[in-house]
Amino acid sequence: MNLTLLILVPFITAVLILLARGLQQIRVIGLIGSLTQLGLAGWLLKSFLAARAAGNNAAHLFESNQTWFKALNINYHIGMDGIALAMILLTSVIVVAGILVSWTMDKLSKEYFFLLVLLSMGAYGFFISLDLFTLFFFLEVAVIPKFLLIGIWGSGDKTKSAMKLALMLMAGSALVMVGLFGIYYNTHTFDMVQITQQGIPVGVQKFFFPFAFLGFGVFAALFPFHTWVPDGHASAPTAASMFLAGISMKLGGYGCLRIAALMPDAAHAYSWIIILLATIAIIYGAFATMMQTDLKYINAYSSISHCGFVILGIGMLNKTSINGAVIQMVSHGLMTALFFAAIGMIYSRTHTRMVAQLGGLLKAMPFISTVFVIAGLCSLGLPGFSGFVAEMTVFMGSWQNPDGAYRLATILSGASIVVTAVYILRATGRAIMGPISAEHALLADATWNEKLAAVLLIAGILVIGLAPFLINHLIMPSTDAIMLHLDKVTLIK
Amino acid sequence: MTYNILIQLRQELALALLIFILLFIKLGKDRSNESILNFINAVLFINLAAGFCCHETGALFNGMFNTNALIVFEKDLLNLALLIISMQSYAWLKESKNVIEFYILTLTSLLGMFFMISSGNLLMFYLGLEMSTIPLAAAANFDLTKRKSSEAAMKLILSSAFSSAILLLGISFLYGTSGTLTFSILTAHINGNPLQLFAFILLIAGFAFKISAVPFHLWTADVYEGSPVAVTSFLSVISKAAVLFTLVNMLYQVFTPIANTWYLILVVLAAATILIGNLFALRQDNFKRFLAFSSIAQVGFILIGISGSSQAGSASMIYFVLIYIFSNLAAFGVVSVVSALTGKENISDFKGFYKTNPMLSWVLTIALFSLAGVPPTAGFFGKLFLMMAGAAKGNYGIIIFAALNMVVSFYYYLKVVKCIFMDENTSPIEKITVPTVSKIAMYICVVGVIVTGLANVVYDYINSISFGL
Amino acid sequence: MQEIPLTQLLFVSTFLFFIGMYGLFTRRNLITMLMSIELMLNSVNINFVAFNKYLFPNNLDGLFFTLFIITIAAAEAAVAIAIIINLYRSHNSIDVEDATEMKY
Amino acid sequence: MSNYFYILWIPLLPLITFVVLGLFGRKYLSGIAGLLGTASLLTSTILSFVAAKQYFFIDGKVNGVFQKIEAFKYTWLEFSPNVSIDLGMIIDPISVMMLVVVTSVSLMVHVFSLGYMKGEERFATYYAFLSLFTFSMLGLILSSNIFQVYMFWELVGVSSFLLISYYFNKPSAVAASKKAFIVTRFADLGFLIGILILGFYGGTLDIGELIARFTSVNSAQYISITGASFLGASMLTWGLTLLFMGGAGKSAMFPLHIWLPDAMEGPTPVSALIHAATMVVAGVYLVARMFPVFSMDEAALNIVTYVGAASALFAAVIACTQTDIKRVLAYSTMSQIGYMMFALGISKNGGENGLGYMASMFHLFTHAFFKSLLFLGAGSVIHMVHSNEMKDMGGLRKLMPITHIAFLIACLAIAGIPPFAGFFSKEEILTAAFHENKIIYGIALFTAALTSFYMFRLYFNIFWSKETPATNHAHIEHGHDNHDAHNNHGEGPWVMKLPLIILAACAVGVGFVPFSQLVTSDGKALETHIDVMFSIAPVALSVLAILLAANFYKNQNDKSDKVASAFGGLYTAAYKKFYVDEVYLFITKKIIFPFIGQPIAWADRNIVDGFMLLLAKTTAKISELIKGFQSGKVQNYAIYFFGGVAVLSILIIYIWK
Repeated sequence: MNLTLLILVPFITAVLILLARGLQQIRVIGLIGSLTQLGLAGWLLKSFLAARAAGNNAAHLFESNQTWFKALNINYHIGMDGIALAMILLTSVIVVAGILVSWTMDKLSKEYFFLLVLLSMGAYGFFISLDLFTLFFFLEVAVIPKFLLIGIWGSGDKTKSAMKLALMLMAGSALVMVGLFGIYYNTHTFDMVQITQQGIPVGVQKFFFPFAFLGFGVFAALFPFHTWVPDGHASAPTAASMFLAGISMKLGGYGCLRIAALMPDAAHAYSWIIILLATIAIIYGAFATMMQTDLKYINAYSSISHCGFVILGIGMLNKTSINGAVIQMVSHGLMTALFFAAIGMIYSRTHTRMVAQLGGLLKAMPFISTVFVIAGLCSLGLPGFSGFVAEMTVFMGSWQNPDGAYRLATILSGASIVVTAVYILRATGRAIMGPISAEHALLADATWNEKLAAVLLIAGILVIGLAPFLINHLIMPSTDAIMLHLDKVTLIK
Repeated sequence: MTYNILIQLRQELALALLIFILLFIKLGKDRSNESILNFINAVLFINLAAGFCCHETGALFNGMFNTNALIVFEKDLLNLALLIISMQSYAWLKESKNVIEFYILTLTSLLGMFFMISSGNLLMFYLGLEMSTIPLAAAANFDLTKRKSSEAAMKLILSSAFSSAILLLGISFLYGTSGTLTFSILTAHINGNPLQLFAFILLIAGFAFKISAVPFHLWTADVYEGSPVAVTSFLSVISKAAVLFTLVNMLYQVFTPIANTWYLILVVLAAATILIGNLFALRQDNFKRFLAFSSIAQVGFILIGISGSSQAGSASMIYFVLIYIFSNLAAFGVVSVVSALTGKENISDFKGFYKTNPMLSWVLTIALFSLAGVPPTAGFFGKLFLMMAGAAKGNYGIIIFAALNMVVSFYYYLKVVKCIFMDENTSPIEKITVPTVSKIAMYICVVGVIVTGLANVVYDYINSISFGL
Repeated sequence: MQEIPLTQLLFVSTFLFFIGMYGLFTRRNLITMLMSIELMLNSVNINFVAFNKYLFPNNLDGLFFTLFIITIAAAEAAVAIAIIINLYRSHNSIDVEDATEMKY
Repeated sequence: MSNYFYILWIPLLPLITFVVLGLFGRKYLSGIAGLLGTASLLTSTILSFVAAKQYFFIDGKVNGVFQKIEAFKYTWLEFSPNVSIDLGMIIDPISVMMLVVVTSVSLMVHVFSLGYMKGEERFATYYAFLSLFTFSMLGLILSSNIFQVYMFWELVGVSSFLLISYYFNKPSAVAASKKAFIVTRFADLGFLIGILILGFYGGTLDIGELIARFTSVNSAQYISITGASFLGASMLTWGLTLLFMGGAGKSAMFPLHIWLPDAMEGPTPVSALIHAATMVVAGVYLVARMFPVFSMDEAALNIVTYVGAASALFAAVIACTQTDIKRVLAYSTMSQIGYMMFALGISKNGGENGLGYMASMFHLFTHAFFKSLLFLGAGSVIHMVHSNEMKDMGGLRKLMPITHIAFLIACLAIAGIPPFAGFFSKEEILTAAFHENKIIYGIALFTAALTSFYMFRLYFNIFWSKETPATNHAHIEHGHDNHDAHNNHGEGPWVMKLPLIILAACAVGVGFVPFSQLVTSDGKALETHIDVMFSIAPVALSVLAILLAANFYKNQNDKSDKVASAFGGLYTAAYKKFYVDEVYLFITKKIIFPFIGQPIAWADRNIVDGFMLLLAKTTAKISELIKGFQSGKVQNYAIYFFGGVAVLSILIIYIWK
C-alpha cells in the first residue's frame, strides 16, 4: 500500500484537467478523480482496520521513507495513523462534495477545478507527512490555490479578502517555519518519529513552541489571528469556502496537535495560554457571530468559535480532550462544508446572503432549507449529529483537569453552546422560516448534484453522530500513542 | 601541460573566441539580425553544453587562476543564464541595429566574470571585476535615444567607479598589511588588526555594491529601470551571481581567520537588505524597478545563507542562484517580451493580463511564486535551504526577522498576481505573439523552476561539489 | 637625503582620497566628478607604490597593481565620457542634478 | 432475569416511522402518513402495556422489591476506560410507568391529529416530527446513562422546537420555538456541567453506578465529592443543583418558565403531548431518576422544594388572569409540575418518608391524562372557533357536548374533586407536605384552591357565559389554511372525539390505580390510605373556588372585573406575567446584545482586524517615509555608500571588537 497514491491521484487529475476541453469534460474528470480519491480513502480505511485487526500495532501504518535531500537529512517520510486517516477521509468527502457543488462553474472552469484539486493535493500530502519538511511543504502548497480561488471567483471585496487570507496564512507558515528550524537545529532531523524518540531539550521547546503552535494556530483561526476567516470565507466561492473551512482550517488543528506531541514539555508549560486563547476564541467567536447579518459571515465566525474547541481540546493535553479535538476537526469540517454548500445554494438562487432579505425559504426550497437546518442543528451540537459527539468529548476531556481556571474555561466554552443556539436559531428563524417574499417563492429547489453533495456530507455527519464508536475506535490508539509522548514530560508545571 | 591549460581555461577561451568571431562578423558584410541571433544562440548553447563536459581541479599562472568542479559549475550557470537572456531578448534584438555590439559587450563582461570567479589573486580579481563592469555600463546605455537609458548608464558608471575606488583602497590596505596579493598566502597574514579590518570592510563594501546589498544598493533600481530589459536581466542575474560566487570563494577560503567578523557584517547587511528591499518593493509600479527591489530582498536571503559559513551555506547559495536564474529570468522574460512588443513596463498595465495572455500570465505567476518562495516551485526550497544554512549558526533572531519579511515580500508578489488575474481592465495588453525562441526560453525557465526544487539530484550535485569554511 | 616616512605618504594619499571623495560628493559637473574619481584612484596608486617600496621591496606586486589601475581607470574614463556625451545628447546638460528622472 | 429486550422496539418503532416519513413522507406517503404513524405508535403502546404487565405483575418484583433491570447496554462513545456514554435501557417502576404514559398520551394525540391536522400541507412532516418526539421521549425515559439522558433531553428539545415552529411562516410561532429552544438550552448548560461534576467525581456516567457510589457514605467517590467545595457549597450540591437547573428548564420552573406559554403557538395536539403530559415532566423525571443521590444532599433538595412551590403558586396566580385558553392551560401545567417538584423535594428516600416521591410520580401519572385531555378539549374548541381567546367563546356546551363533558371531567380532576384522578394524587402530595413542611403545605393548599378557580373560570368562559355560541371568523390565529372546509362541523370527526372519550375515562379511572404498590422510592410497596378528615380541607376549598368561579363567569357579568380592579396592581402584574419576560428581554436586548455582542463584533472588525490592517498600513507608511533615500541623485548614493562603510567600520572595529 503506497500512500503516495494519495498525492498522485490528485496530481494526475489536475494534469488531466489541464488537458481537457470544455466544462463537461473538466468537471467529469474532476468528479472521477475525486471519487477515485474517495474510493482510495475508503480502501485505506479498510486496509488500515484490517492491519490493526491483524495485530499490527505500529504507530504509523503504510510507512515509506525515502531520502529526499540527503545532505540536509530531509526525507520524504510518509505514513498514517488513525488521526491522519480520519483527516484524509474528511478531505476526500469534502472534495467530492466541493466538485459537485461547483458543477456549473463556467467562469474559467479549467483553472477553477485545477486549483481545487491542487488544494486537495496539498491537504492529502500534509496529512500523510511524517517529516516536518514535507509537512511544511504541503502546508504552503495549499495556500496559493486559496488566494486565487477567492480572488478570481469570489464575491464582494474579494481581492482584499484574498490578500488578507494569503498574507495571514503566510505569516502563520513563516512562524511555523521558525519553529521547525528550531526543532531541526536541535535534533538534526525533520523526521517526527525520530524527534519524538530522541526528544528536544526543554529550553529549545520553550523557545520554539510558541512559534510553531501559533503558526499553525493562524491556520486554525486561533484568536487573535482569526481575522482572515470571516472575510476569506465570505468572499470565497462556495466550493472554496467549503475547502477552506472544511479542510484548510484542519491543517492548522492537525499541525497544532503534532507540534504539541513533539514538544510535550512546552505544551504543558504553555497550556494555560493555549486554553486562554482558545476559550476567548470560543466565546468571542460565538458572540461575534450573534451580531452578523450575512449568512456566510455567520458561518465563518461560528467556525472561529468551533475551531476554538479544537485548540481547547489540544490545550487540555489529555487523552479524552485530544480525542475530542480530533473528532471536532472532522465534525466541523463536514458540518461547515455542509453549511457553506447550503448557503451557496441559497445564494445562487436568491443572490443575497443577508439574513434580513431572506425568509420562508422552507416553502420554496424544502431540500436546501432542510440541509441548512441540519447543518445548523449539527453546529449547535444536537445529539445524533457529529457536533455533539465532538463537543462533549472535548468537555469531558477538559473537565478532567481539576484546576479551577481550567474548569472555568470549560464552563465558559460550554456556555458558548447556548450562544450558538441563539445565532443558529436566529438565522434559521429569519431565513428559513417566517413569511416568504414573493420573488423568492418561485425559486427552484436543489439540483441532483447539489443534493448528492449535501447527502454525502450529511451521511458523514450522521455516521459520526450516530456511531461515534467507529471514529473513536479509529483514532483512540493514535491518541494513546500521542499521549505516550505528551506524558513524557521532564519538567513539572 | 598545454593540454591542461586548454582544459582548464576552456570556458574563457571559448568566450574569447566567440567575441572574436563576432567582431569579424561585424567587420564582414551585413547579415540579417535573425541569422546572427540564431547563430549566436546556437553557439551559446554549444558553449553551455560544452561547459558540462569535463572539469579538472587546478591552478594556472602561479595561482592567479584557479579552477575546480564548483567553479566550472558556477560558470556553467552563468552561461545558462546568458543563453536564456539571449533567447528571451530575441524580439527586442531583432529590431536592434547593434546586435553584435550587444553580444560583444555582454560576452566580454561574462569573460571578466569568469576570470573573477577563478581568480586566485587580488589583482586578477580586480581585473575581472572591472572587465565585467565597464562593458555593462556601456550596455546599460544601449537604448541610445532614451533619456532613461543614458541616465542609468551614467549612474552605473559613476557609482561603480566610486565603488572600485573604495574597493581598491581596501585592497591597497590589505596589501599594505600583508604584503601579498595571492589568496593562498594572504590567508596566513590575516590577523584582524584594525587597519586590516577596515580594509576588509572596504572590500566587502565593493562586493556589497555589486550584489546591491543595502546601503550600497541605491544605484540598482535606477539602473534597472533605465536599462533595456535584456541588460537589466543580465545585471540582476548574471552580474550578481558572479560576484556572489566570488564573495563566497573569498570569504570561505581567504578570510577564514576573521570569520566571526564577516559573519556579523553579513548578518547586518542581510537584515538591512531584506528590510529595505521589501519596503521599497512595496511601492513600485514599474516592473523592472519592482524586480530590482525584489532582487535586493532576495540578496538579503542569500547573505543569510552565506553567513551560515558551512558547506550547506555555499551549496544553498549556489542552489538558490540557480533557482533565482530560472525564476527571475522567467519574470524578466515576460516583461521583456511585453516591453519589446508593446512598450509597456508598468505593473498596472498588466491588469487583466490573464484574459488576453494566459500563457504568459502563468509563466509570470509561477516565476513570482518562485521568487516569493511558495511551494511547489523551487524558490521555496531555495529560500528554505538558505535560511536553514543561516540558522545553523544558532542566530534565530535573523531567521525570525527574515521569516516575517517573507510575509511582506509575499504581499507585493501577490499584488502583481492580483493585477494579472483579478483586476478588471477595459483595455488590457492585447494578445502577444511570442517568438518561438523566447517561448522555449520561458518553458526552460518554468520547467527549471519546478524541477530544480522537487528533484533532489540538483541540490545533491551542488552540495557534493561545494565546500564549507 | 632623509627618506620621507611612510606615514606621510599615506597621509598624502588619504588626503587625496578624501579630496576626491569630497569632489565627487559636491561637484555637479559630471566631468569634474569623473576627475574626482581619478583622484581617488591615484591616491590608491600612491598607497600601492608606497607600501611596495617601504614595506615589501622584494617583489613588485604593488607596482604592477598600480599599472593596472591606471589602465583600467583610462578605460573606465573612456566609457564614462562616452556615456556622458550620450547623456548630453538627450539631456542637453552634463549637470548631475539634471539626470534625476528615476527615483523613489 | 427475564427478557425485556423487546422493549427496544418501543422507541425504535417511532424512530423508524420518523425516518421513513422524513425521507419519503412528503412525496410518496402524504396520504397515509397519519395512519402509518398511528399504527406504529399503537404497536409501541401495546408493547408498553405488555412490558408494564410483565414488570409490575409478573416478574419485576423479587422478594417484594421492584428490581432495576438493564435490558440492553452498548458502549456508544468511550471517553476513557471507565467513563463512557452507553446506550442502555433501564427498566424500573418509574420508567415503565412513564412508558405507559408517554405511549398512551402520544397515541391519543396521534389519533386526534388525524382529524385536527387533516389537509395540512406538511401533514407527513408533522407525523414525522411527532414520531421523532415520541422516540426521543421514550429514549429519555429508558436511559441508563446520565449522558444518554442528556442526549435524548436535547433531542426532545429539538423536536419540541420543530413542532412549535410547525407553522413556520408565522413569525410568532418561529419566535416562540426559538425562545423555547434557547431557554431550555441555557438550562441544559447547567445540566451538562452538573453531569460533568457528577461524572468527574463519580468516575462513571452510568446512573446505577452513580447512585450506588454516591449513596454509600463510605465510598471514595462520595467522600471526594462532598469534600470538595466551591463558594461554600459542596460539589455534590453544585452538581445536583446544576442538574436540577436542566430539569427546571425543561419543566418550566420559575424563573426558566418563560418559554412554556409562548410554546402554545404550536399545533394544539402538540401542546397536549409535549407541553402538558410528557416533555415538561422530564425535569421531574430527571430528579426522580437521580432521587437517591438528591436525597443525600439536603441543600439541593431544598432548592427543588422551594423552586417547585414558588412555581406552583406563581403560575397559578398568573393563570387566573390570562385570557388565552392555551396560556391558562400552560400556566396550569407549570403550576402542577411545581406540585410534583416540591413533592419530590420534601420526600426522603425509602419507606414511609418516601411518600412525597410516590405522590409526585402519582401526580405525574394522573396529570398526564387529565392535562392532555384539557389540551385536546381546548384543541377541539379552537378547531371550532378558530381563536384562542376566551372572549371569542362562550356557550359552546350545546354545540360540543362530548367536548364539554370531557372538559368538565378534566377540570374536576385537576381541581382535586373526588373521585376523579387528580384527587388521589393531590391528596398524597398534600399529606406528604403536611408531614414534612407546613409552609409548603400552606402554599399547596392555596394553590389548589387557585387551581380550581382558574380551571372553572376557563370552563365557564368556554362553555357557559354567553347563551349563543359566538364564532369568530375575522380573527384567525390558527394556522389552518383550509379553515372554511372545517367550519360549523360540530366537534369534528370521530378521530377527534374518541381520544377525548378515552382520556376522560382515564381521568376518572386512573386514580384508582394502586400506585403506591407499584412505584415508590425504594421499590417496596407503600401502604397509603385516604384520610377523610384530612381531605376535607382541600376539597372544601376547591369546591368554594369552583362556586366562586361559577358566580363570576357562569353568566356574563362584571363581577370579575370589579374584583380584578380591587386587586389593582397585583392583577395587572399577574396579567403581565409579573414582567419576567420583560426582564429577560431587557437582559438580552439591552445588555447582552449592545454590551457584549456588539462591542465584540465591533472590536473584531476594528481592533483585532484593525490591528492587522494597522500593521499593513504602517509598513506602507514607513515605505512611503523612507522613499527619500532613493533620491535619484547619484551623489547622494555615493554618500550613503560611504556612510554604510563608516557605520560598518564603527560597528566592527570599535563596538564589536
